[in-house]
Amino acid sequence: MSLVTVQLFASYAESLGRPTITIPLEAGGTVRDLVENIRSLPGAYVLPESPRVAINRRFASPDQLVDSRDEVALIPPVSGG
Amino acid sequence: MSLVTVQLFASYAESLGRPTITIPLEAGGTVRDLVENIRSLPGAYVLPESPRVAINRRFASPDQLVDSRDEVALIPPVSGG
Amino acid sequence: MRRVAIVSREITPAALIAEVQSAEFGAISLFVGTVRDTNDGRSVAAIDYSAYTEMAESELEKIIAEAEDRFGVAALVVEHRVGALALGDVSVAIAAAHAHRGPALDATRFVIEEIKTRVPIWKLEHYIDGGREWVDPSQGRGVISA
Amino acid sequence: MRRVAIVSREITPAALIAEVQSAEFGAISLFVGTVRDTNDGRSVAAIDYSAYTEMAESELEKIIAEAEDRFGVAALVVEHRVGALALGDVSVAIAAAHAHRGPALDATRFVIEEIKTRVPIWKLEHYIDGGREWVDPSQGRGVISA
Repeated sequence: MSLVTVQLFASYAESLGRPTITIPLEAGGTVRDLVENIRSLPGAYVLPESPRVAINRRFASPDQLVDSRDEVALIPPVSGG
Repeated sequence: MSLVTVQLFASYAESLGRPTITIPLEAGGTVRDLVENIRSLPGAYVLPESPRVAINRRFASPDQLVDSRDEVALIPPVSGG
Repeated sequence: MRRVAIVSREITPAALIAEVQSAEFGAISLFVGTVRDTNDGRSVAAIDYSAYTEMAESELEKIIAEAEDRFGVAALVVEHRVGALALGDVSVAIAAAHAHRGPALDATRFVIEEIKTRVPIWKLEHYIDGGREWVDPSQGRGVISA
Repeated sequence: MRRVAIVSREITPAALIAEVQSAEFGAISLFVGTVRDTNDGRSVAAIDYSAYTEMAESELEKIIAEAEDRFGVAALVVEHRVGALALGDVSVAIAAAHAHRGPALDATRFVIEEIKTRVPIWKLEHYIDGGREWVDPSQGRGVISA
């Protein structure tokens, strides 16, 4: 079990009330596992069925492994431009 | 028979040596007739088979009638931009 | 000339044109996005833009590299502004230059379309009626209303 | 804002942007054509642009009216320069604004493509090697060489 720091932005940061959260994750845990663990937090109703996750500043697939040293972020629907 | 003043531009003006020419045209003459009459001038070899002609600042069809009071111009291949 | 930046100051489109301009290019295409006074029928008062800056710059770098591959456009500069923007303020500017017009125009369109789908930047719209909403193009409406 | 002009002074692209910009529009697209240092493999020294000015302005007016019909773009400004232009000088600028990016980009591309086929403006290219040629895109080369 390790702790993963996850950056939040925009509507996610607002709904979960913080810009970063720390989430426990089993060794060998994936992006999918991480998201499931986040769902138990208050305000996590804001997350869609498959929120986009970035690992080390790249979009990650649900099956990608997460390491506690990774830079992890939840990416709300983008609306730049 | 009337006289039609025709404006020339760019390569046409250079080849025919003048910015305007005056061309005789039978009453009821068309754009096609006008172009045929221009072909006898020195330098008219520069004209393609169907040069574009503008009447009153609009592109004209070969069958359009030409009046001596019209503003007539021969339009070389355009290359603006 | 290739450059991307997330900035928190005013964007000057003419400066981007000057950056990509060169006598080897015959065509420059510039796209400018500005804060509009209406969205989805509501009167907008202002927009706060925020970004995951490091990833946004990284994604923008990838996008212009892809544009270079696809369209052969070697001169491409993108700036996106974050912070509190007022009506009419420039939020994004993209300048592309090429020997010919086709690739310059194609590259500009490609970059703005990609920005809209994959660059982590977000808009919080403030409305004249006092409401605010996180813009969510995937929903047609924002996810949080007030 | 709709305006076309054949001008014999320098074109300032930023001025065209300012002309079409408005808080009701979220997107501005600008195309700028400049004098390139190479054409068809020959080194260009300068270009003389000439026009049948009255008809060129009339055709430009028709083109932007067509762009308005097709794309719903009400803010569209076009300037084309004539006279002796040096390398890098701006020969043409087109600015279009719209609530959304698609129509603004479409309108800009439409206008430059139409200019290339139907606006009576001509280029006489002067080359580094001393030659000169009337540019004729329909031939791939000019019609008169020297």
